[in-house]
Amino acid sequence: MKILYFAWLRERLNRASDDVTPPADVVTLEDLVTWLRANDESLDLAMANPKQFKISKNARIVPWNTPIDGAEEVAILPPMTGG
Amino acid sequence: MKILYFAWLRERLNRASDDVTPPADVVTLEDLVTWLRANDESLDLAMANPKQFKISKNARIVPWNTPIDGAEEVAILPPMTGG
Amino acid sequence: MIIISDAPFDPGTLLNQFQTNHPEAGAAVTFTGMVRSLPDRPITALILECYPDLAQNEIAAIRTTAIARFDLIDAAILHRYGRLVPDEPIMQVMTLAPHRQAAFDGAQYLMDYLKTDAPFWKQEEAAAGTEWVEAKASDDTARDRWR
Amino acid sequence: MIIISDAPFDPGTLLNQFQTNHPEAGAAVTFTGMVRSLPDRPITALILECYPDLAQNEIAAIRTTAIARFDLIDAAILHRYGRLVPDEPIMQVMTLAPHRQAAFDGAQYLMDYLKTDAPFWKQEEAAAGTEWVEAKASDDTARDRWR
Repeated sequence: MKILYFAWLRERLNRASDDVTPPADVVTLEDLVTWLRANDESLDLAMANPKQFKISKNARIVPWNTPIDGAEEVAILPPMTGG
Repeated sequence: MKILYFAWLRERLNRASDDVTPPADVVTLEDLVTWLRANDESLDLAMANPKQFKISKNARIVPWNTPIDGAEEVAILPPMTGG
Repeated sequence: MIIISDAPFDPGTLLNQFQTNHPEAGAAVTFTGMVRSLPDRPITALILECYPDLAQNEIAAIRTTAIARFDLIDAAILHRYGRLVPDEPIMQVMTLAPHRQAAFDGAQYLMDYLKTDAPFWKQEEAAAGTEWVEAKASDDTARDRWR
Repeated sequence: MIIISDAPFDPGTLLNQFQTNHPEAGAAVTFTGMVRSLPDRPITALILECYPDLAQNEIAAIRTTAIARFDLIDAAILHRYGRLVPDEPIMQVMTLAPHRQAAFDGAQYLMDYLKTDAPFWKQEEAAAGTEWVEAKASDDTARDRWR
């Protein structure tokens, strides 16, 4: 599964993406982020205020409790500033 | 003094303007319209619902109780439908 | 800029002229009004009557108030009169502001006041004849929300 | 029409293409967002990062909802990414409706949702360096008024 990082999150991590294979007990996107943070101190620090992020699955924004369900691409999205 | 009529009021009266010299006791624009209506049955009928009209003095919309005070051009304005 | 004219205008050209060279502006809102003709009630033209001197004065006053009230960087109004055919632009209002809400509010304010206080009168020309467009009470309501 | 692109665009040309050939439309509202640079805090550029696949999908969803909610005849959104200099247009939203209030409401709705739900991130480039623009709580408030 591909994890994408954008904007200042990408800069803080010094990379735009990861390829990961989460264990079977990681069921929802929220579980996935918890698992990613447990394995990566910089991500854990950068996401100290997790409520501000949105999450997308296969290029659609979805609720955090959405099942991963074979997602190919998950993105962690800092607050957006377009428009 | 020139009195201008617009839109359906102009059509009903079959003219776009009048030149009038009101008597001295005609002080405000409201007095002026009362005097004009008293002297013109078609205008009186057309203005049966006077509240719907606006009035202008020297090309500025003003309240009905504005003194005539040597106005050169007064216009009686049916409800506007621009924009 | 205020233009009261019987000549056609190009909405896009007007917009581009209006919004260039203002690096302090972050937002521009443009309203364009067009001649409608519906399939079940087609018209051949819209004929607009105008009192040009009064239009110029009232629109200038509305514009000055809108600029002060919403801190606009600029505002422009163009309104046509004469005979216009379906799909032709009738008028355009444009506002320029630092941020979007002021630009939107300023444009709506200008439109709401123009509808009730700018001396234009529309006549619809159809196969059956020509009829004056009636003023809408909802236009007074829209204007009164700014009081 | 939805365009997500790093190419410059011409606001007026876009407006003219959008509003032609719709005789049932009486009102068009256009919002244009531009790169600001203030005298007391000048920037040399605005750099926009984007997640294009997500932008396309989310903007399409917002557009469909806006058309249904406000009975719009059409709606179009163009958003740029990449490096833009002061005064350049960043994005444009256009709505077409029978009457003015729906066109205004539709454009404001689209803008409010784009601000919070479209995956773009701005960076200001100035003499002192480059900084990410912070999201504004007021943008969430503006969006939430439509709920």
